[in-house]
Amino acid sequence: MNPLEVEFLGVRFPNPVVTASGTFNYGREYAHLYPLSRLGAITTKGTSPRPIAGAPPPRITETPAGMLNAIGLENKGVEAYLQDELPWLKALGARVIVNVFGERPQDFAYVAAKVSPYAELIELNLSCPNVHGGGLPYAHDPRAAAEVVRAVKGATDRPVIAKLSPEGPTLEVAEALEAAGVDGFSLINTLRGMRIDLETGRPILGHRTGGLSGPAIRPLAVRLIYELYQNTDRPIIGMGGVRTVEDALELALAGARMVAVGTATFADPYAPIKLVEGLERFFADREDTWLDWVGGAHAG
Amino acid sequence: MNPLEVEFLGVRFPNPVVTASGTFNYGREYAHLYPLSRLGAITTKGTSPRPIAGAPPPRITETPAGMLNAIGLENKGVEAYLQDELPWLKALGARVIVNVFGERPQDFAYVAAKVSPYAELIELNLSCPNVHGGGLPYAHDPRAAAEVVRAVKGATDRPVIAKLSPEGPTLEVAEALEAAGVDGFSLINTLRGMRIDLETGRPILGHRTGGLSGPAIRPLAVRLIYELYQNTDRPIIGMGGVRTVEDALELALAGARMVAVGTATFADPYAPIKLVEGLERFFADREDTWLDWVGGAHAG
Amino acid sequence: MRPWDDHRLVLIEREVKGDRGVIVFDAPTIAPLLWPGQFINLKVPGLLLRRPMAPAVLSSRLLLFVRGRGEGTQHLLTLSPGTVLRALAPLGNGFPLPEGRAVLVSGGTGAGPLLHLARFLVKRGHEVVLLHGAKDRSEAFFAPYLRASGASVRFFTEDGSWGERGYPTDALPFVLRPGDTLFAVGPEAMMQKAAGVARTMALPAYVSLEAHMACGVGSCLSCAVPTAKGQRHVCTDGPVFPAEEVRFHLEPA
Amino acid sequence: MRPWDDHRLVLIEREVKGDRGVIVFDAPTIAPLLWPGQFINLKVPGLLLRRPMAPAVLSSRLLLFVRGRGEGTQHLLTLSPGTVLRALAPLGNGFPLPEGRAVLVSGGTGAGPLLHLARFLVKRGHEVVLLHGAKDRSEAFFAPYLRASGASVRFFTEDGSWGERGYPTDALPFVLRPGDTLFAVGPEAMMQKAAGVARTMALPAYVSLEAHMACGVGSCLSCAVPTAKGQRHVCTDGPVFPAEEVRFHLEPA
Ligand SMILES: Cc1cc2nc3c(=O)[nH]c(=O)nc-3n(C[C@H](O)[C@H](O)[C@H](O)COP(=O)(O)OP(=O)(O)OC[C@H]3O[C@@H](n4cnc5c(N)ncnc54)[C@H](O)[C@@H]3O)c2cc1C
Ligand SMILES: Cc1cc2nc3c(=O)[nH]c(=O)nc-3n(C[C@H](O)[C@H](O)[C@H](O)COP(=O)(O)OP(=O)(O)OC[C@H]3O[C@@H](n4cnc5c(N)ncnc54)[C@H](O)[C@@H]3O)c2cc1C
Ligand SMILES: Cc1cc2nc3c(=O)[nH]c(=O)nc-3n(C[C@H](O)[C@H](O)[C@H](O)COP(=O)(O)O)c2cc1C
Ligand SMILES: Cc1cc2nc3c(=O)[nH]c(=O)nc-3n(C[C@H](O)[C@H](O)[C@H](O)COP(=O)(O)O)c2cc1C
Ligand code: FES
Ligand code: FES
Repeated sequence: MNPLEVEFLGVRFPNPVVTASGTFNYGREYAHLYPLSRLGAITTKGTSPRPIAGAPPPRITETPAGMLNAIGLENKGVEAYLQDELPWLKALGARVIVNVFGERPQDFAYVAAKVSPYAELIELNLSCPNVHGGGLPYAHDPRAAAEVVRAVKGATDRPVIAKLSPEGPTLEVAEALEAAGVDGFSLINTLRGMRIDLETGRPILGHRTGGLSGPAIRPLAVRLIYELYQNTDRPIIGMGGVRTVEDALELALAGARMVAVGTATFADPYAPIKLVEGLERFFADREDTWLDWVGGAHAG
Repeated sequence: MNPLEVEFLGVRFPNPVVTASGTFNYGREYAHLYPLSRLGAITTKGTSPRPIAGAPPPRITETPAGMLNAIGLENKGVEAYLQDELPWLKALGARVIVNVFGERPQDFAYVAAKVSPYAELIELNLSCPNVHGGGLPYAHDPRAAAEVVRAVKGATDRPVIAKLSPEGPTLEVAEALEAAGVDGFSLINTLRGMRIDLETGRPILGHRTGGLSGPAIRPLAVRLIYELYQNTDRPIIGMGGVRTVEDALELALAGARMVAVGTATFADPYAPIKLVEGLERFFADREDTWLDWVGGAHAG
Repeated sequence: MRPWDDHRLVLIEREVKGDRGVIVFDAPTIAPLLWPGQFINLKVPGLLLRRPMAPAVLSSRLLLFVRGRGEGTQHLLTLSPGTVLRALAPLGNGFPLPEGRAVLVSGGTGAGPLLHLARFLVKRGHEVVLLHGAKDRSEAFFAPYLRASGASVRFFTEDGSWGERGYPTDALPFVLRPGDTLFAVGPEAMMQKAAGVARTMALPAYVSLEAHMACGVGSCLSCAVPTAKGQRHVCTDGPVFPAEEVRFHLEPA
Repeated sequence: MRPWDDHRLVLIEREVKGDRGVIVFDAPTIAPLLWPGQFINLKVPGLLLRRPMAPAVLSSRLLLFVRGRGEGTQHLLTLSPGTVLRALAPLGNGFPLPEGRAVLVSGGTGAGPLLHLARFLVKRGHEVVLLHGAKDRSEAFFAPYLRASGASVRFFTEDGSWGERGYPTDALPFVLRPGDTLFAVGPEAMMQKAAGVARTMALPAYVSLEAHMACGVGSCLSCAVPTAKGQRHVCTDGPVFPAEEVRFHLEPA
């Protein structure tokens, strides 16, 4: 028996390690380093109906134990994605979680429908701005977010997970999404931060603010996963500053059934595969399995 | 002319460096290291009407570039504070910002009235739970927070600043507090996080969650100060991971008129005075002053 | 006594076996100030918070027994000779002096403060017995340091692989006699057991508590422990407490 | 050509003057792979993100000109010989080979990739002219490394304290002749000026752009720059671009 195997919403994954959306693009850059099928799954770069050019440079900057990014959702749009990437990824034997977003609920639904034949799971990025909700992210508005879920659920038969933001009323949004029929959750997305350049006196990022990720936010991820786990019985993909076996197990104890590696991949492109191998070594001489750890901090 | 001098709500401070509440107690522990009057001001440990024993141990743990604390608002109550600490601090020539909190608005008002003769400013800690609002912190409820401000404004003639949380609807709360007559703001308080011990499988902190502080949260502080500065003309005390001259100037550019040193004092008890001296050296051979930097990132 | 300050130390020797280590610092400004049982709050490079440590004093040097637990202590064990560190010292209350003979029971890195006490008392003409317990022979390399204290030293291991088989607390009833004072520093279970033996013999007993600390000097209130006399703060009210005041079962493991 | 991988480097020499430095690494697995103008993404200990650097190659070694700007580069300048680092390499496109003579204009640490190119071309029998500009004599210690390239080298400083007074771009109209190819790496203003001179003489010109990078390999999309041909990513489409495609005025300072 494989102690790392995970069943997640009816899909079997050989291990719980996935890449975090936006930190692995569509996988192509790393395919020569290790077989992408060795990872639990690849979560691809957030994809929208049409190509988006993204934010002005600079787009990233380092912070204490973290980084800020304002990529501005750059992506080449679902058509190019379907043509260039998805069939290739499938042919490699990789399992794919497709991260989708749009301006309106029907945009999410449009992308979800298109990619469904290739996607193990559909992940909704609710941190993108809701253009009809005054530009505030969907993640700040339980009702608007629920509309997205309803639209997507009507457009695909793949399981749909919603990616939650640590900003806004996270648990309230989760509750509304459950009512709207969401199948699972992933969290956390980044928190908006800023760095100011002392020489120019101006924000460093072209977009001024950017999303904070990396080890700095891990304690927030653990807390939010822990709280969400107490409030739902839908499965959770956890993320936020994960690199080591210890980090992954900490998120599992909090309640994450799978874990994503994001920023760590920039520091070390082998980070996701090293985590798989590390977990294999960890469980090799143990009686218990990964799933025994999931939610363990709540037991008793 | 002293390039560090700051006028803040009618009070003159020799420099903009204050200690962050809860990281310097009432100052007594550090009085033998340097004259407390050399600091811009001492913000004292959050004080409530009656003594509070606080949370079960462990109360702190380190995180990447940060720490979690769950002290549980331990303090010896305003009577002991008035007797043992305030007159002593005043006699040393220190300027004192008194951080107050309570369960109900009238508790805040009670403490504020008592300490007013000794306080340069009254700082309201709105991150404490509102027992009549379901235990959610005041900082999550603009209306309840505004009630606190109204109660305190009616009980003291000292300037009143509200300490904002990065959780909850920060700017909405700030707006409601302005309408209620608050004189200024300080931010950011900590963000709730968690660490889980892999050996016990349980949250490390006795209180399970704790507040994240330190350099890890500085980008969040900069962003929130920047946003608040655009939305208010009341002065701001900024805090969150400040240690160096560069950190302080970054918060000033974002909009902080004064800056507080918190967690850094645990790493180095001389941190606040080193920041004062560092700023003195920085401005010694310059034409401009501290106040010229305040809000500089918004200019033009 | 000079109040605490931030002192400079230089790592001059290091012996590491597995997750245990003995580290010697040159610390001429701390050594004369540190009373047995007091501690230092040590800045480990790369970490935000300091780590409390209770070293022994050897003339102008500090000797630290370290167990690599988390990031801080593990990193400490990798530092090279020549590394310059900083430490707040002297902190905490320290041990009271006994009237007659002192019986010391140590487990793990509790050997540090008790080695300090043993040397201190032997120099002042006290008779000192030190019983050190460990799980296995992983701490056998502590032995020369403890023997050099001049105390009469016995070693115990659970598996008998070094010294006598068993727990030091098993031997304690046969060692303690009227007039003795007990000092125990180590795992809570060991200190509780040792204190229990002393209590049945109506002997004074002191233990040293651990707590997660941020400041180490009384300002952050992170090191609170419940005691029979109400809540106390380990960094200023302790780390040494009369055993009868300690609520062992309430302490975290 | 082998695709990029994560390689091991050992710092073997370091010369630092003020905020500039020359660092030599032993990097036998990178050196043979790195085409002039390509870069490496270097892991600096203690920092989360890697830092892009364009070194020169000296047989099995890499030579890096470094300017301490922020935390990463400043820390890099303090590392001791013997330090083991990791770098993703080889990354980016590199320079195209010129037909005839190559005229190189470098400013600051732009000297790194151009030294690499100069050595590469001289070895292949090209005539190479290298004009290096600096503000003052703070980079004078770069000179021996640049001279050893075999190119004909001239130095310029704004204040005349080292080499000729003025800017290399002022000399450029007198140096460039038909058939030459221009390569410029340095501050944007310098590259723009140099490219302008080449354009008026209808000569091909290439420049190397900088961008804040996270991955360095094309996955994070952080290094986007607008060009005449639409948005490009510096780490994979560049860092070398034909000068006429670059929108200099849009770049951050
Ligand atoms: C007065 C005093 C004297 C001490 N003297 C020594 C000594 O001489 N040698 C020595 O090796 N250790 C000593 N300790 C314990 C030492 O401070 C901790 O082991 C250390 O702080 C753990 O840091 P870390 O980064 O390695 O672990 P962390 O990553 O912070 O934690 C790792 C594990 O250690 C536990 N832990 C963390 N801090 C403490 C703490 N302060 N007390 C108890 N458990 C803790 C955590 O619960 C966790 O399980 C002393 C502690 C105190 C309070
Ligand atoms: C392809 C390429 C090759 C390079 N080759 C060299 C080299 O050989 N030697 C050398 O010293 N430097 C080189 N650089 C620049 C170097 O990467 C940056 O100076 C470095 O990343 C800054 O890191 P830091 O931590 O010191 O500064 P940070 O704290 O990250 O930033 C400090 C300052 O530098 C600016 N900055 C940060 N990153 C970059 C960047 N990537 N490009 C431009 N400005 C930046 C910021 O705006 C800020 O003002 C190269 C950059 C690229 C893209
Ligand atoms: C450069 C970058 C780009 C990202 N792009 C996306 C995205 O397109 N869609 C999305 O849902 N999350 C995106 N994220 C968020 C990550 O998927 C992840 O939730 C977050 O970074 C926390 O994990 P980490 O700390 O391991 O990076 C991005 C993060 C980074 C750093
Ligand atoms: C141990 C500790 C105790 C604190 N106690 C209080 C408090 O009593 N009242 C309050 O308003 N803020 C309290 N804070 C928050 C700080 O004042 C400050 O807002 C926060 O720590 C961010 O600043 P820093 O990153 O510099 O520490 C406390 C913080 C810490 C670390
Ligand atoms: S450690 Fe800060 S009060 Fe004891
Ligand atoms: S640096 Fe990541 S895509 Fe260029």
